[in-house]
Amino acid sequence: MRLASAGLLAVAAALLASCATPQRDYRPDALTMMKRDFHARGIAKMDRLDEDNVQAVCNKYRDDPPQGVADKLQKEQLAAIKWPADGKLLGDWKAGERIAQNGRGMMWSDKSGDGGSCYNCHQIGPRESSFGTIGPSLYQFAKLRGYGADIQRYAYGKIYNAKAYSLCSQMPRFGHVGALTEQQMKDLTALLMDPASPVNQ
Amino acid sequence: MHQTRRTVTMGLLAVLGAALLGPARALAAWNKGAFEAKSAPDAMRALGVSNAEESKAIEIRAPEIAENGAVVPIDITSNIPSTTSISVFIEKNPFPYTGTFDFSQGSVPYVHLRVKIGESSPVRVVAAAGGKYYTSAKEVKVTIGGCGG
Amino acid sequence: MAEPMKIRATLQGDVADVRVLMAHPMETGQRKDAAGKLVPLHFIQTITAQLNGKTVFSADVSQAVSRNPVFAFKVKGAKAGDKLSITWQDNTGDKRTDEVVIRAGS
Amino acid sequence: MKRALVLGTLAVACAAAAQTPDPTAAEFDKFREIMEQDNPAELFEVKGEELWRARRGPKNASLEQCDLGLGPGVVKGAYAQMPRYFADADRVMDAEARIVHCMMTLQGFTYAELSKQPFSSLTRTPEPVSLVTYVAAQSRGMKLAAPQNHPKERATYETGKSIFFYRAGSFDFSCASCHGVDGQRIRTQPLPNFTKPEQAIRAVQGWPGYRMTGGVMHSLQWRMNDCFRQQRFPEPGYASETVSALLTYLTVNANGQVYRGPGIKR
Repeated sequence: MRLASAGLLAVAAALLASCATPQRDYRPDALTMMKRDFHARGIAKMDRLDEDNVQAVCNKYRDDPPQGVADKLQKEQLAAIKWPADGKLLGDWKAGERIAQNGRGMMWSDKSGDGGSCYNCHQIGPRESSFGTIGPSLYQFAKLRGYGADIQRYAYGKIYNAKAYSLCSQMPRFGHVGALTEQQMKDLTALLMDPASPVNQ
Repeated sequence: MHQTRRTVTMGLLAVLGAALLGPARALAAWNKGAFEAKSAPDAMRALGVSNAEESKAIEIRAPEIAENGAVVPIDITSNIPSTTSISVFIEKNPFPYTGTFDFSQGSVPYVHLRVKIGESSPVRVVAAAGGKYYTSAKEVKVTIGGCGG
Repeated sequence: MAEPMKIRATLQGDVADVRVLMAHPMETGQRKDAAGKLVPLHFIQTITAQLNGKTVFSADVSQAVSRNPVFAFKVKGAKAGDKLSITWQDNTGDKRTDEVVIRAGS
Repeated sequence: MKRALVLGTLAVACAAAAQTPDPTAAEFDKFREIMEQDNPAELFEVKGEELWRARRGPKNASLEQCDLGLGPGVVKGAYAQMPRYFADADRVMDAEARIVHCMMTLQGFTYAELSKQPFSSLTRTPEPVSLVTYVAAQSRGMKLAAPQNHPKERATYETGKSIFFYRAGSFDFSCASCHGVDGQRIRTQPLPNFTKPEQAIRAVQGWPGYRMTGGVMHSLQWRMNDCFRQQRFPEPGYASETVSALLTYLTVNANGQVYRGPGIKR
């Protein structure tokens, strides 16, 4: 009798404990562990483990930050975009296609930024059937949205810094982190925007 | 007793048969000329294959789209009576002739193999049976894959 | 040095279903190593299978066969307990023979 | 009657088609089975077993006294019950981390030697890779049951989960960027959602795996390393707690599902 009730109490206590303990945040443990266990290799230095202000907010809110927080940061990211000094946003779509196909860049096995990895996540040109689906289809990008200056600017800006438009987007900030050069981003913009690009056929 | 004798006789017949059909291919040297040919027709010429007749009796089982061109599985069965060998040509490979499988000395005309295919290509099979050649082909597409796995 | 093959030979009626895995790099002569040097051609050229010492299947193959080759074929007139051996030889003259006992089918 | 049958068959066929909207993936699956039937991974299983029994290292000992969590020398079923907490190391270890630990403690190898080139190349398969292939094969057909009894096992799961969702690096990627949503793919490669139990099995299934690309044997240690590479992170230490923690999160999510043994990967 006594034993049984002691057992019950123990169970109740355990239940209480599990309910009452607020979900502990293990992110600090994770970061401590990673900083101890990782090492720099090639171009991938240890500072890559540190969150910047955008990553910190997205991590904290699991990619769903409060509107106000997101708006403020998005504005900052947008303001930091360096637009081409010559005012031209369109390069060579053929070069853009090559950059879109190239999945290399910024890995410890790479020397620098290199490709845009675009086909990893997006459908783009009609002739490449091996495309990913993490991002939306970009096939007929300008044909559907228009060829105007505002759309050009959006395309270039999105490639430069996707977080300026959607704070916790899964798309990298190619210009912001220096993974692609201005010319490469112009070429990619042309791939999406040039009326002669197969994307718009 | 009966059984043994029959086996011996059949064995003898097989040997005789092989001798009659010309030199057993297994004894021939690895055909360097055919293996180094840069096109399937050239390779076939080097092998002495001519007038191959299209045949539905050769079954080729291979993926329509290969997950990885480095390892493409192929199953080949010849339903042509008295098939003695099967040769495989991956037409778009730099050296199309991939191999010959000889069944004449005691195996069923079936083989499973895995091959490298550099780009989308027909896989052509030539079966030798009764001194004649039969052929069939199947297209295998090779695509760029993902990064994971 | 050649490493052992893994051979399975299972009876289905009087036909032995033979499946073999071979450890071999099957170098095409077109691949570059880490230092950018071409790795020389190195591949299996001939394969023979013997049932109780008598050749029953043979093949000549090229470097287009995948690395660590896999083959399957069917040998006629086999019994449980028969010995099946497989030999390969490559273009460098290296060779390897392994043998299994044919198992009754399930 | 016959017509009903035909209609029934059609209905089934359509249902199947609806479930696999991607014909490419269906084609891959069909031939994946054929590939699994004769898997060169078996060559490494055999080599791993030889290595397990051989007296090696400065201490000239075999690994037959290695405790994989079910007692010294018990290999059967051990892989399906890892990662787990090991008191002698006071940490949670995945199978390969444990094998490395045994090679150090029983055979006298050093971590520096074992971690120098820990992953397979075209010309070399490291011994722990063959060993873990052998060990994994001894859990073929068993249900995954990575334990969550010890407090450190539970804490390690939570830490692993946090690592899984941690976005950082040049491209702002976390593991979840690719593996946190249903039904996506990179190029033609389907991306399982590892946060869901029925898909988490795909993090474990088929590993260690014979990789068709390059024709080499790779373990989960390699897989995690290569994910971090593509995540644009710096490199995690071989057999480190970070890797074990991530594997704990993935394996526990897949607990209860049947492990089919070493596999074959694209």
